[in-house]
Amino acid sequence: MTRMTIDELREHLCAAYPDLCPLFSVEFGDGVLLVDSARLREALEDLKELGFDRLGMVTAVDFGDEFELVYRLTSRSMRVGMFVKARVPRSIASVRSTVDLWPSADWQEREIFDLFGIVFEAHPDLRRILLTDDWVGHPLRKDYIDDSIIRRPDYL
Amino acid sequence: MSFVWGLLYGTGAVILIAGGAVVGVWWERKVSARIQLRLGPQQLGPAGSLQMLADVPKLLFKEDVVPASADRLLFRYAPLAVFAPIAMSLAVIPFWAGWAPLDSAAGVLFFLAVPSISVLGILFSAWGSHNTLATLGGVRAAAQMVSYEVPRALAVLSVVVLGGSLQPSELMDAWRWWWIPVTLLGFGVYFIASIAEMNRGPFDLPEAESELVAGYFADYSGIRWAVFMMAEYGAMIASALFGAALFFGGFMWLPGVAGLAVHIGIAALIITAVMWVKWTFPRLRQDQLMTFCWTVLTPLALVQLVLAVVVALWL
Amino acid sequence: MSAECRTVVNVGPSHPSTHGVCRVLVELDGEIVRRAEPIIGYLHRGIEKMAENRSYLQVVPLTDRLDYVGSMYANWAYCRAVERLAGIRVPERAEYIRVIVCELQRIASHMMSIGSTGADTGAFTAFMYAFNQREQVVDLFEALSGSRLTYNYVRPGGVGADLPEGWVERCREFVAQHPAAMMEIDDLLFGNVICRARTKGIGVLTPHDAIGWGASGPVARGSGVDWDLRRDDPYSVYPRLDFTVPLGERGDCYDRGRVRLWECVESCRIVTQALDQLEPGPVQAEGLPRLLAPRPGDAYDHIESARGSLGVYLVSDGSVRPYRMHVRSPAFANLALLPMLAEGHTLSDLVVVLGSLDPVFGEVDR
Amino acid sequence: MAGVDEFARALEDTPGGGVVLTSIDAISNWARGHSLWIMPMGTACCAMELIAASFSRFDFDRHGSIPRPDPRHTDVMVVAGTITKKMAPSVKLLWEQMPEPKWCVAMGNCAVSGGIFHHDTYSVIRGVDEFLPVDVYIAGCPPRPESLQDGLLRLREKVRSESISPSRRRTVEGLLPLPGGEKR
Amino acid sequence: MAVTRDAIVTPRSVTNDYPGGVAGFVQKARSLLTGAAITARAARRPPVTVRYPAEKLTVSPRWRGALRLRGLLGRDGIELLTAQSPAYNSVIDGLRRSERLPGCVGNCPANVDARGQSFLIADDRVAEAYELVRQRNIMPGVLGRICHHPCETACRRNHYDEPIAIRPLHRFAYEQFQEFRPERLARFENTRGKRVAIIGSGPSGLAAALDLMRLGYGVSVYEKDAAAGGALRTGVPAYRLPRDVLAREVADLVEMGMELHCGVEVGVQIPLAELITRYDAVLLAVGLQTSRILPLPGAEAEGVRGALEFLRAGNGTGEAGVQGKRVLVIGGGNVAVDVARVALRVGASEVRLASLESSEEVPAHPWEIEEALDEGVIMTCSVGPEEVLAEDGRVVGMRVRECLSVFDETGRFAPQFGESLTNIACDVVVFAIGQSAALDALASDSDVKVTEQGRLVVDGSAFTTSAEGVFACGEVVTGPGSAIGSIAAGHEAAISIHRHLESIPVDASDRVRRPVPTYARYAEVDLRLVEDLRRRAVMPLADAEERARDFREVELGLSRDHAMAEAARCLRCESEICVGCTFCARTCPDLALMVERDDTPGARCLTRYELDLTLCSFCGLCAEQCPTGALVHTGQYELAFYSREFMTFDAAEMLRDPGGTRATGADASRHASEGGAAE
Repeated sequence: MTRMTIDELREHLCAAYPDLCPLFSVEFGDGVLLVDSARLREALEDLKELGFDRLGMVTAVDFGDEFELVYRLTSRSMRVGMFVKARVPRSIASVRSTVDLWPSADWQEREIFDLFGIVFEAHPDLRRILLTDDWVGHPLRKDYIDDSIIRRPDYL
Repeated sequence: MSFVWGLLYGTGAVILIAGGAVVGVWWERKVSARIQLRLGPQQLGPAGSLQMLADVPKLLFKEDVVPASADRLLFRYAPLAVFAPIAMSLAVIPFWAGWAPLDSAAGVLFFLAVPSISVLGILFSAWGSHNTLATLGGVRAAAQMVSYEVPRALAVLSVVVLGGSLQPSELMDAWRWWWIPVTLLGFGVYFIASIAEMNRGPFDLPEAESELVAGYFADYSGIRWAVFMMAEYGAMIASALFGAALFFGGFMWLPGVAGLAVHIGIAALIITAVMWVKWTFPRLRQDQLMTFCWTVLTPLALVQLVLAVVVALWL
Repeated sequence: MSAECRTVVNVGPSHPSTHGVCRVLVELDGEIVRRAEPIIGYLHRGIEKMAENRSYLQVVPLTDRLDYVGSMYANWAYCRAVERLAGIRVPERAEYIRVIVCELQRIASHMMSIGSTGADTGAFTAFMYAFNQREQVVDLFEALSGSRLTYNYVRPGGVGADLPEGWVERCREFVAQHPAAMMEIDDLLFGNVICRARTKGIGVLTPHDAIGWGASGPVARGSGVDWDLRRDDPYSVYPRLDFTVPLGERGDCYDRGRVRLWECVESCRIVTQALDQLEPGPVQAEGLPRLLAPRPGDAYDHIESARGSLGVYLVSDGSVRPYRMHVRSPAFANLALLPMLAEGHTLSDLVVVLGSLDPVFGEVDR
Repeated sequence: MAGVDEFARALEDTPGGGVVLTSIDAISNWARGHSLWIMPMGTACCAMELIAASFSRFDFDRHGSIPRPDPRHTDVMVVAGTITKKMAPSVKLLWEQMPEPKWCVAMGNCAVSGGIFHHDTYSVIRGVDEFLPVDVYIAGCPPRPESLQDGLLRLREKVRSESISPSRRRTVEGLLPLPGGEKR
Repeated sequence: MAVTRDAIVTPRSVTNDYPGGVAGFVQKARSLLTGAAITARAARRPPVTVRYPAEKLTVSPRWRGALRLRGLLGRDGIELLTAQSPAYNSVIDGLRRSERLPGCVGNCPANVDARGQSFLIADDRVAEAYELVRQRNIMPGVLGRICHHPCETACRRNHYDEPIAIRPLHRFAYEQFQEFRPERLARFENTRGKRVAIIGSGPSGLAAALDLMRLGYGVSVYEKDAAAGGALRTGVPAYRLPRDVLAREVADLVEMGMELHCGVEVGVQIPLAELITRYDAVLLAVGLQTSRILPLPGAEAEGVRGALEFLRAGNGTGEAGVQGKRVLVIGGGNVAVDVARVALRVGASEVRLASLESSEEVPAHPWEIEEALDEGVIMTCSVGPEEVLAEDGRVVGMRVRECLSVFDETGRFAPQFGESLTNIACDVVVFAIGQSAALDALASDSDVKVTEQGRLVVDGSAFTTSAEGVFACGEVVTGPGSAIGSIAAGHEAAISIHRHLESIPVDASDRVRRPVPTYARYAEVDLRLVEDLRRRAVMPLADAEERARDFREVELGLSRDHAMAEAARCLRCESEICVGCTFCARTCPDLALMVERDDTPGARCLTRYELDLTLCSFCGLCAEQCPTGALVHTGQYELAFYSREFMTFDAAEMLRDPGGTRATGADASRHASEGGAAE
């Protein structure tokens, strides 16, 4: 199958799941589906159904009060990739795991748990992965403080 | 008297093995270097030939580490237990017409049996180190050495059948040049089995660098480790000398000292071939190693034996 | 045998065959691996955190240290994300140079991987031969960028410097002799009966698992997953170049290794074509500010690195530093397969399987 | 090292033993200097150059240095690469497994001071000398293989000041002769 | 291995198995032999090993080894470009060839050494700076006010924050020079005994005059107006260039030996032919005198005027007859802006600029437009004049047509007009759309040929006209341009005259027009991040409301402190002397560099330059962006040290050429001082 354009993807998505359609936007040439964290799981299931068979990347961004979870999905059959984004509040940073949909989420979710402290419910083995088990804090949070960090001064 | 002889002989064997190991290690480093498009040791002496003169004293002055959790007795004496049988096996190698240091009537048997005792030493060291990887290495070594005894013995047996004697000197007297084509297959088996016996690549599983780091001698340092290395090279030298004598006639080609030189020359060629093989081929896996021994090597040795028997009878 | 009787062996974190600092906790039943759990993070240097306090240009040297066997890839992936974010158009010559260096980098990186297949199985000489080829590429890169390993060559908006004089000829010389050298290594290693015995049927990865676990690059292609970003999500000038994507059938270590080997041959073809099509011109986008400050937003871009699809996700808040950088590392995804692949094989096979996944821990741990 | 130390002490106590000790020192230092076997503690980028240093092109073996993966058989630990907080205990353990006398070479700026990872990061140890006694520091990111070889040749100079007797060891600083003065 | 390249074709599937049975066994056995053969063959090949350290690999010239400084502020001086006129070009060419030409110098038509000026001013040697600049820019006081400063466009500092205020520094130098003036003006004698007549005292004529005087010729300048200055006097408004400044600069030239004949119109009072016979050479530097007026319907109505005439009237008398009237200026160039601003000053009630180009494309300098807008000029962009609306022969307005685009894709002038028409009400229309020369009277009695379009026939590179011994330069040759461009042309013409008079043959390279170097286009710098002390000195301006009423000077000049600080900002590009600009330290991702400097005038020096080798990641970004080229990588890679303390290189260490590859750290020097005692 030839490479699908963003517009074709939008049409395809809208035809299959009309409720997801208004959430779809295009940013820097990539399709983005911005969903509510409550509906995240549902949307991901739908997209898997649609043919997005690879979960290339899961990561999170710290936006102060909220964390944004970013899922990068790729479809081999449609030859197209897209993002799914959802924001979770910092106070209850928890979201349903996607390991059962795509096993590749396993380590990546562990990494997010490790570095951001976002809890993935129903993850089979949610432990720290990169840091030592006794590490305190989640370094990629913007408010992470560690005495051992020597800040590089602002010097441009 | 025999005690004095034994002492003399023992000293001689140690010196021979030590010297052989020194030369052997240098030679191996050179051979591997050339195969790998390198230069190898270069700084000390011509072509780096004195490199070992630096390595050995260094190991000598190295701290002798005994791990806290080790079985001290086994750990300390295991290198000797590995080394001694190898040194002993040198005794029966015929260097001169009608002469071997220990020209026993069961000399060939002695040569086949005694080095195998070093398996015990290896097991001692593996167990004594109290280290999982070392233990794995030791167990591998035991299995491997015991198994490869069989084809090796069978291969040697074909020469014994032809010569009709187990005494090395007599065997050498009986040796004729046409044995070479007859026992060529046997030599192949002997060669491969000997490599396995001395735990060298591609059969170096007990000390597999990429798997077990250093295997059974992983915890040895300094001179004790050097003894292990000497044992390895000693086994190589012994096997090569013995093989050169039995399968290629050794000193039989030329009279006197020249014969001895030929003998050593053939052995050196064999040793070089051993090194060549090591630096060319990948390592086998344990199960493949055993399968190879029992399904390929042993039948081949048996074929050789049958061939030798047929030839011997036909004569 | 019950779990209590199993031996637990700790392979690593400094072990000759872990290709860096990986620790594999292995539960052995005799020599059979019942469970292998990679413990990573021994090289977690916090590059993603560091990038948040460096300007966009200053991040480039950091990306060098991600995949240190193939620095050019991380450079490029990062630069592509920056370019996407800041809307920079890269001059054509720069794109060609990027393709050339990245294909050479693929050769260099695969040489490391193929060589270590040899080292893992005990054929050290093959490693040396492969490394000799790698050294030649490294020499080319040194002439180009002035560094042997951390090139800092691909920059946002182009490349660091134009090709030096005589470089194209040297490069042609290299790619002319490389395939034959590869065939020699093929004979020495993958043609060898022992090596075949050690790699065939070991660590079989099914296509289904490969996709589900997000495997990419030679690991996925070894399983017959026909997916190569250079062809399937074409970027840069790859659509103008003709190349084959070699595939495996069984998904075992042998196929993975040999896919790499043939990819090197294909890389030579690509480099030759790219050199033919190379035309003079600028190598840096014009009028690039010293401090990039892209508009707020996020961008992701990926390239096919030697290990698979290497993506960089950048978030900008409009300042001169990235707000967040995340590296989608193929080695990380591939390494996650290890427990599945190693199970049921012997300890000796474990190192071969690990080697065939070709992890680079700078990239895995970031 | 206990046995050797006792031997050395005994020699020192013996009249005339000092001369013997001096000559033994000369031999052992010469031997040690020319047989620096490497414990390749390669963690990151520098490990690649460490590998390259012992491979065909640069061939460490020419200097009598060979890499051995087993700490017990080695004399020099070459710390090549970033040491993270998670990794440091392992490095320390391996260092402790090495038999005396042993030396440590910090190869590359990560091992020297954290280098590029000195600032802003939470997980990197800023220099391996925080927990190991480093003898030779090699700057570079990564250093060339020759650079490492040069570092080991510098170390060889340093080893000359060793003694098997603890009382005779001296610390050397600032001894960095130029290559022209050396015999090869 | 005897494999040809064609034989190697990538299979679609890489999997291959041994055949079963005996064939497989044979193949297996053969594979072992093949392997052994490969290693055996390898053993016969020569090793690839480098016998380090006895032999060393040649590292690539780009090798990013340890860093080194070539020169240091306070220790090394920079090269001032001080050659005399004919030699000056070769100095510049030499620098250009070695890629060491600073952007400011290269981009200046006259190659004024702005770098040297900044160096001298920051060093409190202002008079020297003035004289350095005057070599090429004959009237720094004048150009320091009116120049369009291409130098600042090419200033490397654009890359980091804002360019150096080179033009204000010219002016500052001039103002400071006034103190030294009497004792520093030397008279040039006519040593060669040859005389040159120069017709026109505009910038090009005066530039040629000064150069020729320096070369030892006697120079007479003929000016048809009452005072010298040419377009500088008649065209440039007094609020930009006070007349006394111009007069003093001209007076300086007269004091240096220039003969000035004002009020003499050649061609009317003296025939050109007479000059040709009286002088050894004649230079026509008459400039452009008439404005172009579009032949639109109604263009002959009263109230339609040309820009030059308007400016001449406005500048000369302060009265242009537009008191209380609405003025519409057609054109978007600098002349149009000048007209508009003059019109305001002479009392126009409303001034409107109508340009063809859109507001982004207007050719006038943005700062000029900004000042004009401040003063109350109204801008109407993207309109093309269609028709002058007149009632009773008097202008009442202008009909303009919407202009869609001015340039086509290739950048040629090809305006595209839309449909919509607008009427702009006005009383006076001033066309500022171009100028042309008026040569008829001048050339009528000589051999100098003039084309039918009224242009001189001139050799563009040698500045010779069709008559022997008659040269031409300035805008009459090049067309409308800048003052500094005219000065550059004057210098070139002087060289040409000198050649002619001394019969120096012209070789081919001299005939080739000097290529205009291209400098990097700088993107807008994000000034949010720039500290105040790195910012460009702001030129104080007179209050917009106040200044718009009369011809007071708008720019008030830099104070001494500001000027010193500004000059100290100069990066001294390509001088290979580190000036402590700290950009290496700022670019370094690892903070391995520490740079501090002292800016005391007269004692500027670098107080600290440290390279912490332990932090350096050898990424090369610092040397790459070093503006001076002082910071360079060495091939040195053997950087082994016994102690971390020695790994920080101070300035002295950085200055030492390591020579070879062996690291000479602090250790080595210490070792040397101990005389190898440790051995």
